[in-house]
Amino acid sequence: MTEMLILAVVVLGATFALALLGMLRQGTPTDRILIAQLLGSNGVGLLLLLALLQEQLALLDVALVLAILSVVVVIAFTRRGKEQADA
Amino acid sequence: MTLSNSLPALIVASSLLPGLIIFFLREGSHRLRSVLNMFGAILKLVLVAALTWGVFQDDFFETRWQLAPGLELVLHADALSVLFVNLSTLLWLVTTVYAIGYLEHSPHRSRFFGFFSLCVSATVGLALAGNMFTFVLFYELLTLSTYPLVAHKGTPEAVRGARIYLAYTLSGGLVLMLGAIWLQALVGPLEFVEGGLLSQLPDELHGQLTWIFLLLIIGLGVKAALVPLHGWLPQAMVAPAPVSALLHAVAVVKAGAFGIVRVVYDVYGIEFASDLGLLMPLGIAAAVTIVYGSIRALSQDNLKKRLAYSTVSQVSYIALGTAIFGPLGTIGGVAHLVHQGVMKITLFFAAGNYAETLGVHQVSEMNGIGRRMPLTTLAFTVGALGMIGIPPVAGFVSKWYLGSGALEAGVAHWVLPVLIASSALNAAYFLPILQRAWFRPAASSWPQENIPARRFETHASLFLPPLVTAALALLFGLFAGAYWSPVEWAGLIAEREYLR
Amino acid sequence: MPDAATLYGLLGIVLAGLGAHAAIVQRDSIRRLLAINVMGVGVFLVLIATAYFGPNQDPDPIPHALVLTGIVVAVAATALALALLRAFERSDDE
Amino acid sequence: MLDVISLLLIFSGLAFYLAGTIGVLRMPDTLCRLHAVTKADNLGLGLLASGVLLQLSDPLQMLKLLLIWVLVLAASATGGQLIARHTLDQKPNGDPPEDAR
Amino acid sequence: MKAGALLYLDLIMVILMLVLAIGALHARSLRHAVILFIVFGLVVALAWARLRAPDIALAEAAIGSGLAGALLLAALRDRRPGDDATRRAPVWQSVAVGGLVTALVVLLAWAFLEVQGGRANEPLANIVQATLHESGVSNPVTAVLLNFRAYDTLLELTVLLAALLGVMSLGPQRSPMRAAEPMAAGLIGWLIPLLILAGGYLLWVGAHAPGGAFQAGALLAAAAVLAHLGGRREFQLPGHTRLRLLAVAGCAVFTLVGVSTLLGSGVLLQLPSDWAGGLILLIELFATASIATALFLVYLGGHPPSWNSREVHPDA
Amino acid sequence: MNESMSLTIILPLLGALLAAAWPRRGVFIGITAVLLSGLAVGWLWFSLLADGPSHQALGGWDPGLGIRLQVDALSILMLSMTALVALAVSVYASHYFTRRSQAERFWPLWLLMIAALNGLFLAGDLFNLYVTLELLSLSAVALTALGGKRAGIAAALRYLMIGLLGSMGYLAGVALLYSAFGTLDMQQVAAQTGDDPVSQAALIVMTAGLLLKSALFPLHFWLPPAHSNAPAPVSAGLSALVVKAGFYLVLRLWTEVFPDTLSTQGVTLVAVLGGGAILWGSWQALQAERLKLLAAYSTVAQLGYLFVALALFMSAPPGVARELLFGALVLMALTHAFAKSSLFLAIGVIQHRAGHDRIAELDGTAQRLPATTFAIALAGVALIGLPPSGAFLGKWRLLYSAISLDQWLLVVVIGIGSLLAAAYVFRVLGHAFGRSALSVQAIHSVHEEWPALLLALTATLLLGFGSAWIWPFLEHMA
Repeated sequence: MTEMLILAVVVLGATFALALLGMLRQGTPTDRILIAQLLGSNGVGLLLLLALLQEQLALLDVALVLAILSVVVVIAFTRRGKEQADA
Repeated sequence: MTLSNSLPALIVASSLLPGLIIFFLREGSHRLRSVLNMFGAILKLVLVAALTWGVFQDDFFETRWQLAPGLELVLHADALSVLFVNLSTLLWLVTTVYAIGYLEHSPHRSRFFGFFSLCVSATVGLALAGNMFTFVLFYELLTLSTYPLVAHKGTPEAVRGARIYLAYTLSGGLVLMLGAIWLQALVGPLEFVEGGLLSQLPDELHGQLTWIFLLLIIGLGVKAALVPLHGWLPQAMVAPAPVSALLHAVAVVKAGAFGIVRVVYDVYGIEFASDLGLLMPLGIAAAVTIVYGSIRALSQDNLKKRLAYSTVSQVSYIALGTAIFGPLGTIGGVAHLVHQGVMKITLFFAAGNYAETLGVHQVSEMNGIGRRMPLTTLAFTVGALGMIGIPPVAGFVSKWYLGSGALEAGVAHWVLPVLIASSALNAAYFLPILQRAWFRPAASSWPQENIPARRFETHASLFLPPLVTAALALLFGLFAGAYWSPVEWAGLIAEREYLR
Repeated sequence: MPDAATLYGLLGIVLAGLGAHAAIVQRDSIRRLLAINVMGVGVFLVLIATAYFGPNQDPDPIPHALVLTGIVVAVAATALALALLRAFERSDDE
Repeated sequence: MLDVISLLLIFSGLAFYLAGTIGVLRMPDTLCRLHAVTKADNLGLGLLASGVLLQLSDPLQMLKLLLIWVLVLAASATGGQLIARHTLDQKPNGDPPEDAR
Repeated sequence: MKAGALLYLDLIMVILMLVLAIGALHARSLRHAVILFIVFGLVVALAWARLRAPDIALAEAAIGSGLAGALLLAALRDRRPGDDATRRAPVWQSVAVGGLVTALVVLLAWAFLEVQGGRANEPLANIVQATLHESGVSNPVTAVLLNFRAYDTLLELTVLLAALLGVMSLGPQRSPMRAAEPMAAGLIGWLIPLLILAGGYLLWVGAHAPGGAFQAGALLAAAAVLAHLGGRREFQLPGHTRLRLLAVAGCAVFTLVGVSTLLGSGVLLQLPSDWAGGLILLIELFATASIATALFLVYLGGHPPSWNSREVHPDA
Repeated sequence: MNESMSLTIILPLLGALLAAAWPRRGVFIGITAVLLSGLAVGWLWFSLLADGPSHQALGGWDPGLGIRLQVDALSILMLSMTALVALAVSVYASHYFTRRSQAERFWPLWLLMIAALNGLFLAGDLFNLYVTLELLSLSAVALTALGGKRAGIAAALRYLMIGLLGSMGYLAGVALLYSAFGTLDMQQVAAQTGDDPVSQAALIVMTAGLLLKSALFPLHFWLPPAHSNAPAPVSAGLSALVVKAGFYLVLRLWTEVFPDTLSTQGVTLVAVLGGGAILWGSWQALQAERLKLLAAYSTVAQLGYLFVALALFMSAPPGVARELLFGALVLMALTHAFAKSSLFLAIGVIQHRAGHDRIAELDGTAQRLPATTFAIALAGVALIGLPPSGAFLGKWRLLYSAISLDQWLLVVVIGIGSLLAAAYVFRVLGHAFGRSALSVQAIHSVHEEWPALLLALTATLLLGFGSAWIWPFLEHMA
């Protein structure tokens, strides 16, 4: 079980890295925010797995907060564009 | 708190406190300021008289105040300091009277008299300093308190002159301080002791001691206006006349000369200094300065400048006397400390009177001035004759002792020519002035006649001080043998220095 | 084979170095601020790495508390810096 | 047994994550990429979370897990919508030149 | 074996952080750099989780990455288009500084490796464990923060207050946002109560599990930021006295607790162990309010109209 | 007994909170809080004299787990310096700010700064020092920007960045120390440091960070703009007190935490940098066209003296001379605090009355503002190191040590520095004697002038003639 979980964590970590690679490659800022969001949900997944692996249920709270706040950042970013477009 | 441990401090405070109060007086409270000034000056005179009497009786006076471990403020009365304190106290009293009259209507008098009092406090502190640290402290304070006096007029020339003065004296102070600190690093806190203490040091330190001596003499030489460190003195002539008088006769220049005497006699000890071979270079520097100053004085048309170069020359007699190994030379040098003071202050008072009363600044404008201002010119004449060394004025006495000292020490072959040359040069630049003043016809009008001649040639507070100091110069010459005369005091000092 | 604490600790030191270098080299204020924050993360990593004793062992709570304090302080400073930057850019208009 | 189901769920979740990520890397334009991301978020995390859920015993924690999933679901849907709108808004002007590499 | 396999994850994270850090520090475009920095914060939060530091992971997610990210993005918005953000030191300087920093890094790394040989800090962790029952809380991090090293935390709140006062003195806030379009408004509408709920939960749970005033305050501040971003018309800050009281309340209650212990026992912040739990909760409660206020006001980038007392002389 | 230690921190903190909550009463709250914390320092004096150096574990937890405050001779002197300077500056500030909005912003931040300073001088915990340092620099930065001018804000921004960089360096060292020694308590750390790589690395980064914060040449570049663009009372606080905090910490770390770690090369480097600071700072001060810039560069130079003294102290062999140098170093730091705060306040008066602080246009100021000019003169005397200031005694000892240790180059540097200092001080005073009377407004209230004068008198007369007790005090209360 533990070994498989570790494998899962490593795979998810690799996915994360891959997504990030995409982010570094992509041109537009919108794409970057998009991938940032993907990374966020990726991170949430990682936290869940780590919570199991390290037997730290507190990491679920972290996942919760991360989930909420990644939305806040997305909104902050898009609102910026809105303001600029209006101005 | 007895008199024996408080009197030196009281003497310093007697001018310091009135000075500090004067700063805060309104410009208009002329009377109160004058009263405070005179009160301080007279009080100081009384205290100094008590001190002198005590020292004469071999009483012990010393104030100690620790500023930091190893750095003690020591005010100590010995024969040499009493001599200098007397000189400065006496001449301060006279100068105060003079300055009150001189500055009657000029602005910023509170500032002026405040710093004036501080300046005298610093000088007296310097005179009473019992160790090198205290000496340096008051040496720097003297610089600080004289700067505003030099800059007092506030004209661009005054500010510039003050800046040059400051540049020289602060650098000198720094060098002196370095020397003093180095010395302290070698031997610890060093008190002034008659005969000095350094001779007991091991031989391997002698090299360092020579360097320290050089530093100390350079530091002191700036104020004493030893060539080539004299550059500030002619520049500082922009100061008001009472300041010049004080600077040249009592405070600054004398402080340097006095310091040289202190260092040679009471730090190194004259014999040790002689052993180290330090006296000869000092003597040569003094001799060069004597001749150089006189030569420069010859070509000055500005009266005050001529007097300034004369000071350069005359003060070095003190250094010269110090550099001559032997009691007679010592007596000559030390006595000249006083003699030059009373004579030079007379000359500056007179010059100030000419400028203040008639607007006369140049020698070439002095034709016939003796008839317009006979009393002032009389005083001037006494001072000038004294400078040349004509008996019975005091200057003759000091020169006599210097000459005899040189003979005694076996250095007559170069000292005597210097003395003779200097006297000749003195005559060459003073006698023409006297001749103009007494024997040439006056010009039709004076450059700027400020004070019209009524009963007297000018205000009493202007012409009385030079008369008093001229009288002193005569008295010191005539009664050189009296027990109260500077020469006798100098003898007392010499006796102690050569006791061992 | 290095353990996690060493790895993250060394990473922290390298990050601190990178941040310090950029903080000195960059001239733009926001970039400097980013650099200083990266430097802070590096230092915090060193602290947390030393508190780590293994995946199933309780760590030392003291560095955790310190880093928590450090994070708040860093945010406060960042906020002040950004406000200063804003005021600076606005003052241009006056 | 529970462990096996749990691991199965987790790894299928991972597969979606991977697919979403590769999608982002390969898709030609922003809107398509957005689509891929939303897939990964919704399904990947959903499966993974349910896998994790099976390992928990405390109902409160389970609730929390559910909340996380719902949150990510809703947020990414809405956020994705915002981004899409934002992208369309910006299209006429093209991308700001400063971001061109 | 187990730890060895996890090392792959660690390696991935390390590389990610390095890449992201370098990207955030040297990306050509400033906005690019800021976004990379936010992602960097995310990875850092994961690293904290990986290193068994959930308190810090929470704080990093909420403050370090979340709020700092929002702040930076807002700052980017203030930027004028013409500002040149790519100016940097000449190459020789960069190389010289690089050399110096490298030397320092090598030195530090050497020292750090030296330390890893034999670490001495376990005893203190043990002391914390042994003393935990006297602290009034069961989460060791909270015990350290609010009891063992409460003085640090008091000062930390004060630092936040100082920053707040500084920001407030620099001018008025940014102009408020326009109302959000329905889509965003809907999202914001249900996120805000969730954030408040989560904040309350973290505050409560802090006594025995990771969480506490800072994380809770950050979430509340995030709620307010969201409301602001949504341009909510009904969103009104309290008047100046109340707002100021709110901002200083955390510090003030903390200080007052300190003063009363000082008067009682002669020792600052010596919490009686019977009361410690309650006092810590009290302090955290007010601290949360102040932190939330401070973080939000700071996000506004200047003082809101309700901050100032009525001026006699108008501000220049 | 030990309450007074906490009170010196808590009272200004409470004052700051009150002033933040009720800005309208700022002046009253501010002056009262400064006064009360000064009284707390006075109380601390009594307990120190009665019980000797002591420390207190805050929260009742043993140091290591908890945080320790400690008081000894050095810290009480620094606290007293802070209390006195803060009081004078506060009185001045209550008249300085003409716009109420500015005044309202000043007081809470000012009190926070004082709380931070007091906390810093009492701290016995390495991490707590980090927090206090940050509190200090954030409040100082906010105060710097208070004027609202573009230059002031730019300077504040730079100041903040530098401060953050410096404290990060410091924190890196703390992290390393904790990882190695498992404690943050200064005494416990001190018991374990040696010449091992950990101690050395920690010492280097911490010192580097603190040198940056205390603006040692060539890391001083941020100081002149910050100190010269802040409002006058703030400049006074920054130059007199805040830069001392960094110096104080370096002193503490070197002498107490890392006594066996410091290498000769490190000491030499700091001595060289200090020498550079003296020359460069003085030279720049001489070139400055504005009074405040002059004063700011003079601070750079004066910090150089302090660091040179520290380096000499570290390299002196144990013995009486070393102890004497330590006292001198403290005395120089104290003198500079009083002199520089006086100078900045006096400049503030001039700036208010003349409308500018350009040196070339100062003619006639002396006539209009005699007390202020006198304050500048006295402060200048202390900056040059002339009698009767405390700096004269300090410099004497400093030169004594330099000569005893055969550091002739330093002797020359100090000498040149003194002359340059004299040059820049008298450049100003020379103008003060100038004739042309400008339209200098008369003083409205004497309160504006006397704080500067009192501070200057403290720097000169009080510290010059009344500081002999410092040496035995430092020795017995260490």
